[in-house]
Amino acid sequence: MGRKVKDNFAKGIIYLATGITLSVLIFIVGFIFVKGIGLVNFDFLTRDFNEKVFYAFVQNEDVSMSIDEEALKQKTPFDDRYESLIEGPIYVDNIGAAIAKVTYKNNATEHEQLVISYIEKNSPLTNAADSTGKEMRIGTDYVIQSINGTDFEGLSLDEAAALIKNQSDELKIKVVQPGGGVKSNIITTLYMVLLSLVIAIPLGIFGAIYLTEYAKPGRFVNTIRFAAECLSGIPSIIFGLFGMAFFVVALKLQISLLSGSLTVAIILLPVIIRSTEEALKTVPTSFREGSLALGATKLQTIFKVVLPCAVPGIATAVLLSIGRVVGESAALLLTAGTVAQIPGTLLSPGSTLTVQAYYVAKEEGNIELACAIGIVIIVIVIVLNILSRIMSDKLDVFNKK
Amino acid sequence: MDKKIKFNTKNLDLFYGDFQALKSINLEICEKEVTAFIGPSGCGKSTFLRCLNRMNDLIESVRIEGEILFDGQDINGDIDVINLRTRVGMVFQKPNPFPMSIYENIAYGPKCQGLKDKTQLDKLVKESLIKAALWEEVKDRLNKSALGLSGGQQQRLCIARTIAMQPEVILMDEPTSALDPIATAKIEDLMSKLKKDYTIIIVTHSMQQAGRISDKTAFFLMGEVVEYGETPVIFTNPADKRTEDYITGRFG
Amino acid sequence: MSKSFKKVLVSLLVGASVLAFAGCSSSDKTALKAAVSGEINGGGSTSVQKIIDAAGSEFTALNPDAKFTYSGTGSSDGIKGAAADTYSFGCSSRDLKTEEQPGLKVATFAYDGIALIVNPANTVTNLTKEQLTKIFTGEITNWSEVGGADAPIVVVSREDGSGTRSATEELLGFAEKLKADATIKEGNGNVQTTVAGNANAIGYVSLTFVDKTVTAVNVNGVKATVDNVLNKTYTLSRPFLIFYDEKKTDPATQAFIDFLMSEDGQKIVTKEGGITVSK
Amino acid sequence: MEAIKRKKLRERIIENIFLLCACVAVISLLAITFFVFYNGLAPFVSNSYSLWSFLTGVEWRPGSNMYGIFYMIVGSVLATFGAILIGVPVAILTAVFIAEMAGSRAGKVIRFAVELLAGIPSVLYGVFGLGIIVPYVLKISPMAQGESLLATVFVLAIMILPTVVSISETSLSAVPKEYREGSYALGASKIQTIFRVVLPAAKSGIMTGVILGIGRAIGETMAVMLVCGNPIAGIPTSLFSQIRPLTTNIALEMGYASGVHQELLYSTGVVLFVFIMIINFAVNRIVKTKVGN
Repeated sequence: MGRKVKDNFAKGIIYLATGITLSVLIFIVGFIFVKGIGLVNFDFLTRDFNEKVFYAFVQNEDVSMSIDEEALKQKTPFDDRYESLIEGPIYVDNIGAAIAKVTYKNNATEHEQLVISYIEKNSPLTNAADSTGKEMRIGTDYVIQSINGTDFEGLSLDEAAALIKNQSDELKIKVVQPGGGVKSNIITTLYMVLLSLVIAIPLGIFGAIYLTEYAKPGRFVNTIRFAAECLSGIPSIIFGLFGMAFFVVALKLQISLLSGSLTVAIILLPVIIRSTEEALKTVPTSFREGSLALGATKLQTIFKVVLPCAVPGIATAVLLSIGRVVGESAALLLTAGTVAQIPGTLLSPGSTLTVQAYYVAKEEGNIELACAIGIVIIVIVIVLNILSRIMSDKLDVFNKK
Repeated sequence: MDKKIKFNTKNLDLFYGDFQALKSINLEICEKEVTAFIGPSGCGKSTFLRCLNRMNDLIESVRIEGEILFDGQDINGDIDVINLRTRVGMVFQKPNPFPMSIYENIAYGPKCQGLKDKTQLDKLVKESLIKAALWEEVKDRLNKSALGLSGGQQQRLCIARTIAMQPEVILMDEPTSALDPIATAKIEDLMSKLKKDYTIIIVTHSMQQAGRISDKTAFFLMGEVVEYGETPVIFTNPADKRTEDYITGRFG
Repeated sequence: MSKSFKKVLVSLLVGASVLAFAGCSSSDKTALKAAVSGEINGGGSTSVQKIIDAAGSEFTALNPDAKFTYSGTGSSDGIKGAAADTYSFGCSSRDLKTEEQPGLKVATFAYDGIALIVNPANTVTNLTKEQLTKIFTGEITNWSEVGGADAPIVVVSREDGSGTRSATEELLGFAEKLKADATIKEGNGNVQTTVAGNANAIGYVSLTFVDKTVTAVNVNGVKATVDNVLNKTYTLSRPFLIFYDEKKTDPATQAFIDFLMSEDGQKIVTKEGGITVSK
Repeated sequence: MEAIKRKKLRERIIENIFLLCACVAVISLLAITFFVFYNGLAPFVSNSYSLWSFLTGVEWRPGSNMYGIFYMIVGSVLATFGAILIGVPVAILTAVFIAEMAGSRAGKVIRFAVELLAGIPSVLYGVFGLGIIVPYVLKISPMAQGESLLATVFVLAIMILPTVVSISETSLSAVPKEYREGSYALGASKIQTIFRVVLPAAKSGIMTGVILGIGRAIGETMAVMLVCGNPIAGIPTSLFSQIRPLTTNIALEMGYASGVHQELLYSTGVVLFVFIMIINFAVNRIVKTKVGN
C-alpha cells in the first residue's frame, strides 16, 4: 500500500518539525533561565545597576546593641550572588551598627570589603546627611570604605572597628550603595513605553481614523498604506540612524529618553496605523449607515459605534506595540544611550532592559547577567501575551459568539 | 420485487457530548433506489446521512452506538474509512469545488487512490462529466478554474467528481437548497438518470422534491424515524398523525 | 464604551505632561552649599572607562547634586560627540588629528600602557615588535612560528573608531594594514572577554583592563607594567585626553575636569592602573 | 440654530485634528524615507565616492578611504538564504501541525509557545547564540573562531520561526472547512488532504509569512552582531568564514563615523531599504494575485 507508507512518512516529518520548533523554544528559554536564575533575587530587582559612592556625615553618639550576640550572627543581609562572609560581624556602638568583612566575587573582579550587616533603630546612621546637608539613607549591605579620610583597605575587622571607635566628634564616612540590580533599567523601560505610547497612540489611531473614515479612497490613501506597510518592515537600525541624526543632533535633544522614545514612537506608527485600520475595516458599513440614519453626526458615529467595535483590534495593537518597545534595542542604542540609570530629566540618557542585556553581553561578555535580565524581559513578554489574550476576549463585544 | 439491502442500521444512537441527536434508528435502505430523508431542521436527518460515510468522525465530541451495516458489514467497527468513502460518495449542501481547474477537481479522487495514467484519467473525467450532464458546457475549458462556474454547474461538478470515484452509493445533503429552480430541476432529472447505476440517499427540505424523485421516504423528528415507506404511501396517507401534520404543513 | 475610551486617552496625556514637568524641574534644584550641581554626560574611549568611572563616582560623592554618566563608545565618537555637543565632555585614548582640534579645549589627564594580551593557556610569553606587526598584518599565522603551540593565530582587533587601535597600529607601524579576517570587537572589555574565551586569540587592551583572565606578553623582553611605561623601557603607551567644546562653558563639566587634574583625581588615576601626569 | 452651528464647528475642528494626526504620521514616515535616501545618495551625487566601487568593493577600511560593501551584501544574502532554507520548512510543517493535526488543547499550547518565541527580543537570541551556538560552531569549525556564517544562519533561522509559523497557521485555518470535507468525501486521507488541498489553498498566506520572515532576517542587527564576527573584508568562502551583514555595519560604526564615512553608512542603509522595498513589493504582488483569482 504505497499511500499508507507515504502518509506515515509525511506525518513523521510533520511531528519532527513541530518537535524541532518546540525543542528550540524550550532550549532557548531553558538556557536563559538556567544561566540567569542564579543572579535573580530580591536585590536584583530592587537595586540600581551601578553602585553609588557618597560621603555620609554622622553624629558620633554611643547606642548600645539591643539584640544579643547570637541574634547579630543571624543577620546576614549580604547579596549571596557575589558576597561571602569571612569575618565578624562586630558591633560598633559609636555608630550604632555592626560591620563584617566579606569577599566580593563577580565575574572577573574579586576583592574584600567592609559591609554594614545590622543597624540599630536609633543608630546615628539613620539620620546621616550628605555634604549639602540633604538627609540620606544608609542601609544594610552598604560598603564602608573610609572614615575621616583613613581607608579601611588592608585593615583587619578588629583594627577597622577600633579605628571607628576612637574617632571623636563628627564622622565623615565614605559609603558605597551596592549595585548589581536592574531597578533603573526596569523604570527606564517603563518611562520609554509610556512616553512612546503617549506620542504614537493618538497620532496612529487618529491618523488611521482619518484614513479610513474621512479620506476619499484613492491614490493618496493607497500610497500612505504602502508607505506604512514598507516602514513596518524596515529594520529598526535605520530608525536608529534617523533618530540619532534628527533628534539627537539636529534638534539638540542629546542622547536621551526623549529622543529614544520619539524614535520608537515612529517605529510604532506603522504598526498602530495598520492594525487600527484593519480593526476599523472589520466594522460593517451597515453599522455606520444605521447610526447616520438615526441623525448622528459622523463624529458621534465614530466614537459611539465604530470605535467601540474596533477597540479589541486597537487594544491588541497597543499591547503589540508595548511588546515591540520592550524588545527594541538597535534604535535605542544610538538614541537613548547605554547608561544604566533612571533618567532624571527627559533629556538625560538611560538604557532599557533589552539595551542593558545587549551591553552586558557584548561589553563585559557576562552571559549570566544578560540571561538574568532576559528572564525579567521574558516574564514581561509572557504577562503582555496573557493580557492581550484576555483583552481581546473580554473586549470582544462586537462578535461575541 | 424485494431489492438487495444496501444499508441496514440496528438501534443506532448518536451523542454530541451529552446531547443525543439520534435515538435507536432502525432503517433498511435498498440498492439502486432514491431514498429521501425529510423532517424539520435539527431533527438529525443530516447527522444520520453523515454517519453512512463516517464524516461525523471529524467532529471531536461525537459518540456512536449500535450498528450500521453496509453490504452486511458494520462500518462502525475498525474498517478502512478511506475505502468506505471511495464506495460511499457524498455531495454537500454548498457546492465546494477545490480552487483548482475543472479537470483537476474531477481527477483529484482517482489520483488520491494512485491512478496516474493520463489517458485513463482523461477518459474517466469525460465519462463523469457526461454522466453529470456537464460535459457539453465545460468540454473546451477543462483547465479553467472551477470557481468560475455558476452555482448549478459547480454542484454538478461535485457530482461528477464523486462519480469519478465509481462509488456504489451517493449521499446528497440538501444538494439544491443553495441553487435556483432551473439548476435544481437539472440536478433532479440528473438524479433520476443516476439511480439506475447508484443507490442515492438524499436529505431535503422540500417535500415536493422528495415526492418527485424518491422511491422511499423516511420522516425524521427529534432524532427518531417516525415513519418510513414508499414515497406515494407517505405522501397520500401517512400512518402516523405527526407525519400527516408535517406534510400538510400544520407545524414547523 | 466610548466614554471609557476617552478617559483612557485623557489619562495618558495627563500622565505624559506630569512626567515632562517633573522631569525638568528636579535637575536645577539650587544647592545649599556652593557644591556643583547639574548633569554631566560624557562619552568616548572605552580605555579610559575604569579611570573615568572611578573619578566620576568620587566626584558625585563630593558633590551629591551632580549627576555623572560616561558611555564608552570609542575615541572618535567622543571627539564627534564633544564637537556636536551631544556629550558634555569627550575622552580619547589617542592624539587628536589636526582637523579634529578646532573648537575643543583639550587636556591630558593620564598616560596608559597598551598591553598585548593572550589567553592564559598560551605558552608564548615574549614577542618582538616585528613579530607583533607580522601577526597583525597576517604574515605570521601560526603560534608555532613564534615559539608557541602549533595552532592558528586568531587576531582580535578593535572597531575603526577606537583610539587604542590607531595608537597600537601607529606604535607597531602597521596602520591600515590589519589583516582582512581579523575579528572586530567593540570596546576593551569585549576584546578582553574574547581573548579570555579563545586559547589561540591575541588582542590589545589598555593596561588598566589586564586581570587574571588574560596574560600580557612582554614586548621586546620588557614586562608590561606601569613602572616600565614610566621609565620608557615599555614603549607602547599613549596619552589619555579629555576635551569639551570651548563655546559651551558648563560649570559642572569644568569642575569635574579640575577635580580630575587635581591631586585627588590623579590619586584615582594611579589607583586604577593609569600613569599620572602630575609626576 | 446656535447649537447646530456650534456642533458643526466642533465637528470641523476634530476632523482637522484627525487630519493633522494623519499628516504628522505620514510626514514622519516619509521623512525617514527621504532622509535615508538624501543622506545615502549624497556621496555619489557629489561623487566624493563612486557608487560602482561602493557596491562592488570587497574591503571596508574607512581609515584608508576604502568603502566596499559587496562582501557585506553577499554576507547578508547568504545568511538570510541559509536561515530561510532551515527555518521555513520547519515553520510551515509546524503550522500544519497546529492548524490541522493538533487537538484544540495541544494546538493552543503550541500556539502560545510560538507567540512567546515571537515576543522574545532579538538580543536574547544573540545572547543564546553567543552562549551556545558560537562555542558549538567553534568545536566543529576548521577555523579558529566560532563567530561565523553558520552561527548567524542558526540564530536567524530560529528568529524567523515564529513569524512564519504564526502567519502560515492563520492562513491555514482560514482555508474553508468545506474543502477538507470535500476531499475526505472523495476518499482522500488526512495527509493527502493537507498536502493536495489545504496547503495549495493557503499558498499565498504562507508566502506572505515567508517573505515577512525574510524581511526580519535581513533586517536583524543586534542578535547578528554578537555572532557574525564582523570582519573588515572578504567574501565568505565557507559556512565557517565570518561575515559582516549590512545592518551590523551600520550599528557598529554609526556612533563614531563622520563625513563621507557617515554618509556611506547611510548608503548602506539605502541598500538595505531597497532590499526591503523589493520584498514588500513582492508581498503586495502576491496578496493581490490571491485576491485576484
